[in-house]
Amino acid sequence: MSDAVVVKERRPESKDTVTLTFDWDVHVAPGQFLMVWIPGLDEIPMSVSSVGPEKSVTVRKAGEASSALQDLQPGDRFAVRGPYGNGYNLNGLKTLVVGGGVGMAPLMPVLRTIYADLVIGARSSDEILFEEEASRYCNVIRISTDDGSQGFHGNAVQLAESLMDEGGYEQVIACGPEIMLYYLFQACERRGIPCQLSLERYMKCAVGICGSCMLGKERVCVDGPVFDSGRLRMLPEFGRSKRDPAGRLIRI
Amino acid sequence: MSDAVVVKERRPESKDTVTLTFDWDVHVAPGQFLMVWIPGLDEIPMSVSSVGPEKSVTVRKAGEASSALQDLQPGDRFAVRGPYGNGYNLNGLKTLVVGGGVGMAPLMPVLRTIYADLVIGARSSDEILFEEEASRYCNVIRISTDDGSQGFHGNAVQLAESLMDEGGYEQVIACGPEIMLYYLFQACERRGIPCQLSLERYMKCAVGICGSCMLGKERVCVDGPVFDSGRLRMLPEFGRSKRDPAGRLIRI
Amino acid sequence: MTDLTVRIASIEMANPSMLASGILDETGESLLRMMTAGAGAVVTKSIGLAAHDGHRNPCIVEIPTGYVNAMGLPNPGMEEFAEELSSIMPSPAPVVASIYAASAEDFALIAARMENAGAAGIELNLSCPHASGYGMEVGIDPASVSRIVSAVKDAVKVPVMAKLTPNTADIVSIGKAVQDAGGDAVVAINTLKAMVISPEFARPVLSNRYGGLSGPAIKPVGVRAVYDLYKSLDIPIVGVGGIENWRDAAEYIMAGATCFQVGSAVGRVGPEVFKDITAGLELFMDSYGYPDVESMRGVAHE
Amino acid sequence: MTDLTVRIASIEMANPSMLASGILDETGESLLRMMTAGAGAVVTKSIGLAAHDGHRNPCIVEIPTGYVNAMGLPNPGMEEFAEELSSIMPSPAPVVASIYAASAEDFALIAARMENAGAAGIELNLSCPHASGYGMEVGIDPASVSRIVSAVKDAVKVPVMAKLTPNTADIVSIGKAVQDAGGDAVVAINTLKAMVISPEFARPVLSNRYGGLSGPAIKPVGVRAVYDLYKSLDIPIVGVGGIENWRDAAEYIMAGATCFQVGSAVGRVGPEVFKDITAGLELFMDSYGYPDVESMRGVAHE
Ligand SMILES: Cc1cc2nc3c(=O)[nH]c(=O)nc-3n(C[C@H](O)[C@H](O)[C@H](O)COP(=O)(O)OP(=O)(O)OC[C@H]3O[C@@H](n4cnc5c(N)ncnc54)[C@H](O)[C@@H]3O)c2cc1C
Ligand SMILES: Cc1cc2nc3c(=O)[nH]c(=O)nc-3n(C[C@H](O)[C@H](O)[C@H](O)COP(=O)(O)OP(=O)(O)OC[C@H]3O[C@@H](n4cnc5c(N)ncnc54)[C@H](O)[C@@H]3O)c2cc1C
Ligand SMILES: Cc1cc2nc3c(=O)[nH]c(=O)nc-3n(C[C@H](O)[C@H](O)[C@H](O)COP(=O)(O)O)c2cc1C
Ligand SMILES: Cc1cc2nc3c(=O)[nH]c(=O)nc-3n(C[C@H](O)[C@H](O)[C@H](O)COP(=O)(O)O)c2cc1C
Ligand code: FES
Ligand code: FES
Repeated sequence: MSDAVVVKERRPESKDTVTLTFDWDVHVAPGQFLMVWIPGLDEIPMSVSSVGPEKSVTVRKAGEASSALQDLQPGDRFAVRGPYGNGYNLNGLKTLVVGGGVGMAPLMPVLRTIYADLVIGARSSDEILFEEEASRYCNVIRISTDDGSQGFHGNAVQLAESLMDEGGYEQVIACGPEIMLYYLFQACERRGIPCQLSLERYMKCAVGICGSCMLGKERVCVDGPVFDSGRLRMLPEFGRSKRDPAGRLIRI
Repeated sequence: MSDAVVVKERRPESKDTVTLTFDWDVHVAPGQFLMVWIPGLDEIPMSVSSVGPEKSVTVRKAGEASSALQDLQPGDRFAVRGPYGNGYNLNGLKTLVVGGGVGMAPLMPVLRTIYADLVIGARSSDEILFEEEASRYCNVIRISTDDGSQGFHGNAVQLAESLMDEGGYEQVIACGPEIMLYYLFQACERRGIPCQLSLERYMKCAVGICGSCMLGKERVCVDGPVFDSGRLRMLPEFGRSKRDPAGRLIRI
Repeated sequence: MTDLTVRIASIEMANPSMLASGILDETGESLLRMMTAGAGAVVTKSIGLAAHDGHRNPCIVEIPTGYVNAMGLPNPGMEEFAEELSSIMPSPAPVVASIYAASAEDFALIAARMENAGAAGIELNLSCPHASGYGMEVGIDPASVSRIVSAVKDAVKVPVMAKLTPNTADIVSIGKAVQDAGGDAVVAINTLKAMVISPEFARPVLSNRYGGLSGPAIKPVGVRAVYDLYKSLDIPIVGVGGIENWRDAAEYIMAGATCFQVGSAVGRVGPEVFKDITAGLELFMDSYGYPDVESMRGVAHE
Repeated sequence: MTDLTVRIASIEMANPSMLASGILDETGESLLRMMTAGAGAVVTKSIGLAAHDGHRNPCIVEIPTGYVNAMGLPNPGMEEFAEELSSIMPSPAPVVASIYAASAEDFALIAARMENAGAAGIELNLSCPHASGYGMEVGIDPASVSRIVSAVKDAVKVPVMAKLTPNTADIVSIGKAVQDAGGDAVVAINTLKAMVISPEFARPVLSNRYGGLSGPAIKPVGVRAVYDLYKSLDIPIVGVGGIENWRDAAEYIMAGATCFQVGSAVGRVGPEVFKDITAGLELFMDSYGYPDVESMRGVAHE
């Protein structure tokens, strides 16, 4: 059953994204996620953006539940269960981290743990997440915006490719929209660089029984959400199709 | 649920008593007991007479279930659950151990653990239990038989009293028929010597919920079976009355 | 100050926890001990006309999720138990006498004897699923239930509550039968029909083969039963099944229970479970702004 | 050599473990994965006429004794699922299609489509306790059950099994209705009616409020149901409810099950549970002298 937690701090991160912090005394590994219950409304998956004794989720307004979650104020209660999923495998390899949009959320605990260079991708300068905090951990931070309002004018994959071609990276760790991750994966494959990508699918149970989150033969909730290159190669659905809540196949 | 165990060795101890050994990898403290299931027949409480990795029960023929248990041969199976109860509190006090009949069973693990002098009571010489093994642990062993066929002619309490008057004992640890324990308790009280006595009541659940084993306000299965002088003083039923399986009061 | 007192019909309790029937309640002294342990009221073992040994051992199986038992209604019989009861009167907390019988007349007879011996209420065990000829057969038939409740109501002045079995497709219609026959409260739930088999011995473990499941396993079933009953009944509901801590108790109260009973947890946790639950509830009510138990009752329906 | 193969009606299984309906069985690839994990057969998610999202989240609650779920029968609908099924035919292990519908005619229609897509058998979900208008209401009424079984038997050649709800006072009479209507097997049990309430939020956790209890909590209830059915039926029984290890499976087989299904344990233990159970059973059968599963079936009745 979910644990009730209390919003400690509500921190707007960008025009559509808010971080909520709360005390919750459960061990969480970087890359794991929670099921967040907004009573009366919905229960939705959210990555953990701080994994210390004080936890946080960083929520982008996507629809009804994420908006309601964003609107919670300090002192308000919501409920969480988990943590779920495998998380990133953090090792000593020279790493490039690539975060697209709110995909930065599960990457923050990674950046706080290992040394890495970072690409942050956003649509526009007012949607760039965590640049300031990340600058405390990373020597190299590069920004890309689709509209060119800040940093590299283009997408995060193009920027990451140019870094990869210079940097001698031994792995890429990333999270973001699936289409970005798909091209990033192709870019890594071409260069023979292994990657770990955190994916999303529609989640109901999060404990690996309902089958809602299937990606090929993998359960994103338990076998993922992080997949490495070896497993991604076996997943022809990746970047191509997903399932709706009824289990119908839809093109991405 | 009970664990199935296999009889390793079947050792007759006296004309009506048999020890069965079996491997069972569960920690048992001296004085604790098991519920022993003889499938198709009954489930009865039995003290553990060896508490090492190899366990044993020492069974006196009392009726149908104990007879059937005695008749098991090496390789036969029965089942046990537990251990239950509190066991003896083993400390550094100078101790006199008093065992009446099959009451010797829970005392053997005590004698293997602490230094103590010992009184073994039996009706007749052919019912004396564990004399040989005990002689390996105890400097002083005295025997009483009701019929005088061996050792002191009289009961164990009389013999224990004479030892207490010589020996400077700081505590008495005992198990045996309730009537013996009752008089032993009186003898200890007169001399101001604390005692720990293991009692019996009709047991059904052994987990402290059914109320079958009540002795005053105490559950013999969980709060006992070992009671010290302080608690015995609060139990006017001790030595006087017990309950039948229907919960009716019967005089002892 | 949080007020933990509750009233179920005319029975006043210092706190909403009750000892469930069949648990350490066959002797006067064990009932007193449960009051000292913190039970706001106690229910006796189910008492019949005559003494009864119950089923042979094994009559209980411990499993990770609770117990499966087939005690078989052991009891010393109405007369001997009435003496036991009188001996502790006046008692520090109310005693509800649980009774069982094979006919409405016998139910009435035993109830009257228990009232006379000091019982503050009567609980009808209509639901024991493992005593053949008694219990289940009666407890799933609204007409029989109605007959028994009426007969007992005519025989005693103290409140009469009927304990319901969950082993039915429609517990609400049984609850309604109790209410329509003048019953003062319903108690839900008794144990679920169950069995444990030993693979090694290729047989059911209980001597009676069949048993009843209790403990944490059945809590979500009990909560739902109380929720359903609360939607349809006007008489109070006593919640029981798998309660081990204050959260479990709060679930039952929010589902609609006026008070609750604790059975298996007396073994699994210990008699201190009564004080633990009450203390936890008080803290919770304090910080979530429930001044009394009543204000928490049924709130999950809103 | 211990022989683990079993036959349920005409369905041949390499071992007696089956994936239960609703568990990782909505897509072809997940069904294949469960076969690779060691399931002797798999049952699909319950499929209806049209696509259905199911209930909103939360639709599952994890509790220490199992799960309480109200998925609400999500499924991509008969046509889309039939394609999914065809895409894995011929499959390395038999696929039984679970279906639900609001009328006997629709049951027959969906069954025929599933047979056509390659299903080796049909499982009728008569028992889902939390989809209003479907399930429970039908599954506790012998006449409706009989009508549905007959209609589906007329529509397909593959074996038809009916999955029974435990939320009834008399599961045996439903089992008999299935048998008398020509059903090839019964499957017992589906989940128990349940509810979980959050004290902090003073409301049921599931968006649907009501849910069904599965996992270890219900094992003793399932074993007893199978034991009772075995006493009265001649058709085979598939046991399901709380099976997590070989001992649990052995209990069901000794109670009378021909084979068994595993649901919640796929989450609580992992997909490797199929191989673990089968390996454990084989060891046990070896040392206790059961040459095949058949020789172990129903032995707890002797
Ligand atoms: C493992 C994982 C981690 C995530 N981490 C974050 C995070 O850290 N921050 C963040 O802002 N978002 C995160 N998301 C996405 C987030 O769950 C959705 O944005 C949210 O569910 C939208 O709900 P809604 O009611 O606001 O929008 P809706 O209007 O209901 O839907 C908007 C989109 O969200 C998707 N969605 C809705 N419910 C679910 C669900 N139960 N499971 C998966 N997708 C759903 C819909 O399919 C749709 O694409 C994560 C998703 C997954 C699977
Ligand atoms: C804590 C405890 C430890 C014991 N340890 C030993 C021991 O180590 N060795 C030993 O030989 N005996 C021991 N006993 C006694 C033993 O349990 C009984 O002798 C046995 O139950 C008799 O069963 P039966 O069917 O052979 O006899 P029955 O003919 O059924 O009864 C004979 C006597 O045993 C009593 N008895 C029967 N069933 C039970 C029961 N379930 N609980 C308590 N008493 C019962 C009867 O009341 C009667 O007094 C112990 C008893 C208890 C309570
Ligand atoms: C050992 C035992 C004996 C019981 N005896 C009775 C009884 O005599 N009468 C009765 O109405 N219920 C009896 N019950 C049922 C309990 O009162 C209670 O309804 C059930 O155990 C569920 O509550 P729990 O989960 O808190 O134990 C008994 C239960 C147990 C475990
Ligand atoms: C998440 C989940 C979904 C389920 N969906 C279905 C279903 O669609 N159809 C069905 O007949 N049973 C369904 N069930 C019930 C299971 O098939 C099974 O009968 C029940 O869970 C008991 O088995 P278990 O304890 O091994 O889980 C579902 C159970 C769970 C936990
Ligand atoms: S969300 Fe249910 S299996 Fe992943
Ligand atoms: S034997 Fe049941 S309480 Fe002691």
